[in-house]
Amino acid sequence: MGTPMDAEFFTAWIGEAARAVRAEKDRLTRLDTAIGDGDHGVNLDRGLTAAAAALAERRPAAPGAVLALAGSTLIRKVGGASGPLYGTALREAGRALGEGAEVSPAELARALEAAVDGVRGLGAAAEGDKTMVDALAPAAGALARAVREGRDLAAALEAAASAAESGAEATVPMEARKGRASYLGPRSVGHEDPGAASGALLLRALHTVAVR
Amino acid sequence: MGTPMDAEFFTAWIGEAARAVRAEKDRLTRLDTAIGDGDHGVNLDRGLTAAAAALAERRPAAPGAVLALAGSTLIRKVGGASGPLYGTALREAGRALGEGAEVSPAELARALEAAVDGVRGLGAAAEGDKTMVDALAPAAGALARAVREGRDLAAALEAAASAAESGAEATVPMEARKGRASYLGPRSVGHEDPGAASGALLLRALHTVAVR
Amino acid sequence: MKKLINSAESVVTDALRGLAAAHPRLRVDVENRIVFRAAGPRPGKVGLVSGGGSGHEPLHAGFVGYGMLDAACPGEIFTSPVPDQVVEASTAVDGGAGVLHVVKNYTGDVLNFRMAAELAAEEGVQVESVLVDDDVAVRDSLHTAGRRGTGATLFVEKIAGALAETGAPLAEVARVAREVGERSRSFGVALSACTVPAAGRPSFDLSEAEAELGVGIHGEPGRARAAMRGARELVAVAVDAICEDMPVSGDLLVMVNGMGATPLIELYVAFAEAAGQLEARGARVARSLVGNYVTSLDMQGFSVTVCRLSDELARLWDAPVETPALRWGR
Amino acid sequence: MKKLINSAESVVTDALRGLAAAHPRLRVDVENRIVFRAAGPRPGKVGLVSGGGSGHEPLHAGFVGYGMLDAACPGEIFTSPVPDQVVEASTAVDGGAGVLHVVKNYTGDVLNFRMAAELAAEEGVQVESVLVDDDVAVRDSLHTAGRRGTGATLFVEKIAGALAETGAPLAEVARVAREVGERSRSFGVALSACTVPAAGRPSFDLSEAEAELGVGIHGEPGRARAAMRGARELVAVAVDAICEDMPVSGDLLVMVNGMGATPLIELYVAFAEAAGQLEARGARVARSLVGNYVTSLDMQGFSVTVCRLSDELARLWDAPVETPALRWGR
Ligand SMILES: Nc1ncnc2c1ncn2[C@@H]1O[C@H](COP(=O)(O)OP(=O)(O)O)[C@@H](O)[C@H]1O
Ligand SMILES: Nc1ncnc2c1ncn2[C@@H]1O[C@H](COP(=O)(O)OP(=O)(O)O)[C@@H](O)[C@H]1O
Ligand SMILES: [Mg+2]
Ligand SMILES: [Mg+2]
Ligand SMILES: [Mg+2]
Ligand SMILES: [Mg+2]
Repeated sequence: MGTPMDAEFFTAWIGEAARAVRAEKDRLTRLDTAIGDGDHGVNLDRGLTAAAAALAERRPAAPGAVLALAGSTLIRKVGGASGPLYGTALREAGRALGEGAEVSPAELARALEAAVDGVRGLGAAAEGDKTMVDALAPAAGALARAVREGRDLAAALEAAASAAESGAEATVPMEARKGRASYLGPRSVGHEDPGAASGALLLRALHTVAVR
Repeated sequence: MGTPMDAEFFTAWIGEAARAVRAEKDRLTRLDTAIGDGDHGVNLDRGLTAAAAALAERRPAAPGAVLALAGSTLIRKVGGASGPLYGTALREAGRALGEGAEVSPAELARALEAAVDGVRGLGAAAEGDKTMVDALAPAAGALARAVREGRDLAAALEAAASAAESGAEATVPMEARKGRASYLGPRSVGHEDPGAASGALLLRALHTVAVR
Repeated sequence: MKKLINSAESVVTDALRGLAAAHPRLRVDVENRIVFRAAGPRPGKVGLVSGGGSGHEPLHAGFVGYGMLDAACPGEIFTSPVPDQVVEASTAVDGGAGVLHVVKNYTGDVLNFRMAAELAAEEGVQVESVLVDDDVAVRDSLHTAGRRGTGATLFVEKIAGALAETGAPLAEVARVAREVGERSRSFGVALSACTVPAAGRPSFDLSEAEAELGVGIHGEPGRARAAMRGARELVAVAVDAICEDMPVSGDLLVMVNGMGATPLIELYVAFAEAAGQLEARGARVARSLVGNYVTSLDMQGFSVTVCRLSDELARLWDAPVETPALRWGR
Repeated sequence: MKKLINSAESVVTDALRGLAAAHPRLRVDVENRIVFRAAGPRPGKVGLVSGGGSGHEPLHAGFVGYGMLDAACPGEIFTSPVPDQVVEASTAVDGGAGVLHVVKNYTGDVLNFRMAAELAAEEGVQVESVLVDDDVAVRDSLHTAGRRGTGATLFVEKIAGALAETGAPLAEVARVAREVGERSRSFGVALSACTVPAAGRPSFDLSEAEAELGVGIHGEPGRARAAMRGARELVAVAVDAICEDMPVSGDLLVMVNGMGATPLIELYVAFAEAAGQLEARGARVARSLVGNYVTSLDMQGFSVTVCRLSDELARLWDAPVETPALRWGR
C-alpha cells in the first residue's frame, strides 16, 4: 500500500517543489534580502521550473535518472551558491538510487544522506553554520531513523519534513559562518537562513506527494 | 533734511541689500527651484556679500564708484544669469551717476533707468517676459514719476519699492519667455520669478537705508 | 539628501583637488577654478575653452586633454562660470591662433561668455564662440531663451578639438563646431529629480508612478509629466522627439547618456532600444557612446543625443583623444 | 523602485543587446550570455575569462577587449553565472595556451567556476583559477566563506590581461594575477541600498542619518551601521580599514569606485581625501582610477581599492588596453 516511489513519484516531487517554491518565492527572497543578496527565491524558482520542464520533456524512466536530470538542470540554470549545491544534492541522490525503477524507503533515506554529503563536500559547511545543511542534515537523520524504526513512508517523510522545518527555524539564532550571510557576522543572528528555509520546502514537498 | 545720497549711503545700500538677500536666501532659492535651477538665493548672497566686502576694503569715495565696484564684483563673483545682469545694472547706474560726491533724487531716478536699460540691453527681456525686468522697470518708472512730482526721497523710494514688489507679484501669472523658466513654457505660470523677487528686495533695501 | 561631500560650499573646490590628484596630465588652478592641459598651449593651435556650471561631470573638465579642450572653467553647482575664469583660461591657452569658446545655450552661460569674449578680445585674444542648443524638448523661438545645450556639447568639443589638433585655423574650427551643433539633437527623461547640495531638497517632486519628459540638466522640470513606463517607451519618447525635429538618415553618432544616478546596465538597456528604433527609421548607428557624460548631479534618468555624421565628422570623431573621460587612439 | 528597464526578467538580456549594439569590437552571444572579443582567440595567448552576477557593470563585460579579458560570463542580477557559460567561454577563447579564470570570492562564483573548470578540463582546456578576495570589511578565517572579491578584480583583470597579451605562459599569468590580489585591499561604504529589480525593494533600510560601513557589492548589508558624516570621515573609515590590514608604502594604484548612483563630482571629492590620507601615511599615489567600475546597481556609495605596485605591476597597468570601460594606449 502507499505510493510507489517510481520515476513518476520523483517527477511529481520536483513539480510540487517548484509549485511550493513559487508560492513562497517572495518569502525566500525576503529572507535572502535580510542577510544575503535577495535572489534566492528567484534563483530556485527559475531552477525548479526549468527542472520540471526538462522532466516533462525528457521523461526519464528511473528515479535515479529523474534526480540526475533535475540536479543537472539546477546546475545549468540557477547559478549562485544554491544552484551547484542543490544540483549536486540531487545528482548525488540520483547516483545513490542507481538504475532501479522503484525506490524503497531505506534507499530513499540513503539517497538523502548522499545528497547531504554532496552538499557538505562541495560547500564545506558543517551543521550550525547557518546554511541549507541545517535543514537537510536533520531531515536525513530523521528519515533514516524513522525507516530504521519501521515507520511507514508517510510517517517517515513527515518526520523528515518536520526535522527540516525545525532545523530551518533553528538557524534563526545562529551566526552564519558560510555563504553570503557570513559577511554579516553577528548581524546575521535573528534571521532564518533562506537556503535552510527552501530545504524545508523541498522536504515538505516530498511528504506532500507521498500522501497524495 | 533727509539722508545725503553719498558714497556712504550707497555702500550702506549694498550692505542692507546683502542682509536682506541673506535673510530671504531660502525663499529665493525655493522660487528658483520651482521654475529654474535652485541657485538664485545662493548666487546673489555670494555676490552681494563679496560686493559689501569689496566696498569695505576699497571704500570708493563717490556714489558712481561705489556702484561700479559693486557691479563688477557681482560680475566677477556670481556667474549665472543674474551675475552679469545685476552687475551690468549696477555698473550702468554707476556710470550714469558720474563722479559727483552726492546724488540728487533726479540723478538717482536717471541712474535706475540706466540700470534697467542695461539689463534690457544685455538680456533682451521685455516687460511681461517674467524676469527681473518686471520688478526693475516699474520701479524705475515709479521713481521717475515721484521725483517729477516733487515728492521727497523717502516717499519716492517707497513708491519705487512698492512698484518693484507689485511688479514681482505680477510675474506669478506670467508665462516666462526669457531665462531658465522659459523652458517650462505654460508650466512656469503660477510661480513668482526669483529675479523679480530679488529685484524687489534690492529696491526695498534702498528705501530702508533712505529712511534710517 | 545624502551626499559624499565635505560641505555644500566646498564641493566644487574639493572635486577640483581630486581631479588634480587623479590626473597628472591636467593642471588644475583650484583657486581660480580653471582646468588646463598640463602641457600648455601649442603655438599655432587654436585653443578650445569651455565651461559651465558644475554638477554635469565629466563635462567639461573631464574633456580637457589632447584632441579635445585646452581648458575648462567650472562654475558653482549649476551656475555658469564668471567672465574672469574664461578670460584667464582664454589668454592662457591662446597659442597665437585664437580661441574657440564652446558655450551651452543658457542665459547665464551666454552672458558670462559674451562678457569674457569681449574682455579677452581687449587683451588681444581672437575669440570665436559657438553656441550649442541641441535640446528639442524646448521650443525655439525668437522671443525665448532658445533651446538648451546638452549632450551635443560633448560632440562639439570632441570634433572641433580633433580639428584644432590638426592646426586648422580658427574660422575652420568654428565652422565645424557649428556644423556639429546643427546636425545634433537631444532629449532627456528623468526618473527622479536631482538635489543641489546648497538647496538640500530635490529640484522637483516626482512620484513613483511618474516620469519627467524633456527634462533639463539643471533639475529644470521637463516640459511634461507622464506616467512612468518601460525603457522601450521612454526611449521612444526621446527618439520620436528628436526625429520629429530632425529626420534621421545615413550614419549617426548616438549617445545614450546617464544623468548621474542611473546604473550602466540600464543605460545599455536604453541604448539597445535607441539603436533599434533609429535603425528602424532607416538610419545607421555608426558610432556610439553609452555612459554618464553630461550629468545632472544625482538625477536618475537618461538623454539621447543624435548627430547626423558626414565623412568629415566621422573622421574627426575617430581621431585620437586623451582626456580623463574620453580616450582612444593614444 | 524606478528602473529604466523593460522587465526584471529581461534586463540582463536587454543590456547585452545594448552592449552588442554599442561595441562592434565585442561579439555578444546574447542567448548563452557570453561576451567575447570580436577578434577571437589568438593562438598561443593565454585566454582570460571572468564573470559573475550582473548589476556590477562595467564589470566584467565592459572589460573584454585587447589587454584585458577574452570573455565574460554575466549571470542573472547578483547571481553568479552557471558552469555552462564558463565552459563554453573557456573552450572558445583557448588559443592553445590555456585559460585563466578570474573569480571573485563568493560561494556561488567559486562553486560554479570550480564546476566549470572541471568540465573544461574534461574538454581538454588547461585551466588555472585565481580567486580575488580583497574586501577587508570581511574578517577572514578558515571557517568562513572568506573575504569578498570587489574592486581588485579590475586590477587583476587589467594586469594579468596585459601580461597575457605578451604571450606569457599560463603559470606566469596566474602568478601575476595572484600577486595583484595579494597586494590589493578594498573597503566599501553605502549611503543608500540598491534595489534588485526582481525583488522590487531596497536590500536594506538606511535612514537619512546613517551610512553602512563595509558594505558588499550585492546589497549585502555592511559590517556596521554608523552615523552619516562627511566625505573626509567616510573615506577615512575605508582608508584606515585598508591600511590596518595592509600597511601601505611605496607606489600605490588607487581606485575610488562609485557604487552606481554616486555622481562623479562626489567621487572626485572622495578621491581627493583618499589620495591625501594615503600620502599622509607616506605612500605615493602613483596611478589612479576614479569612476563607476565595480558597481552595485543603483546603490549610492563608494569603495576604495589600493594596490601596492611593484615595477612589474606598474608597467603592466600602463600597458595598452582597449575595452568599453577601460582604454588607453590604443
Ligand atoms: N558553503 C555553503 N554550504 C551550504 N550551503 C550554503 C553555502 N553557502 C551558501 N549556502 C546556502 O545557499 C543559500 C543562498 O543561496 P542563493 O541566494 O541562491 O545564492 P547566493 O548566495 O549566491 O545568492 C544560503 O541561504 C545557504 O543556505
Ligand atoms: N534674459 C533675461 N533678462 C532679464 N532677466 C533675466 C534674463 N534671464 C534670466 N533673468 C533673471 O535671472 C533670474 C535667474 O537668476 P539665477 O538663478 O541667479 O541665474 P540662472 O538662471 O543662471 O541660474 C531669473 O529669475 C530672471 O529674473
Ligand atoms: Mg542570494
Ligand atoms: Mg538659477
Ligand atoms: Mg544657475
Ligand atoms: Mg546571488
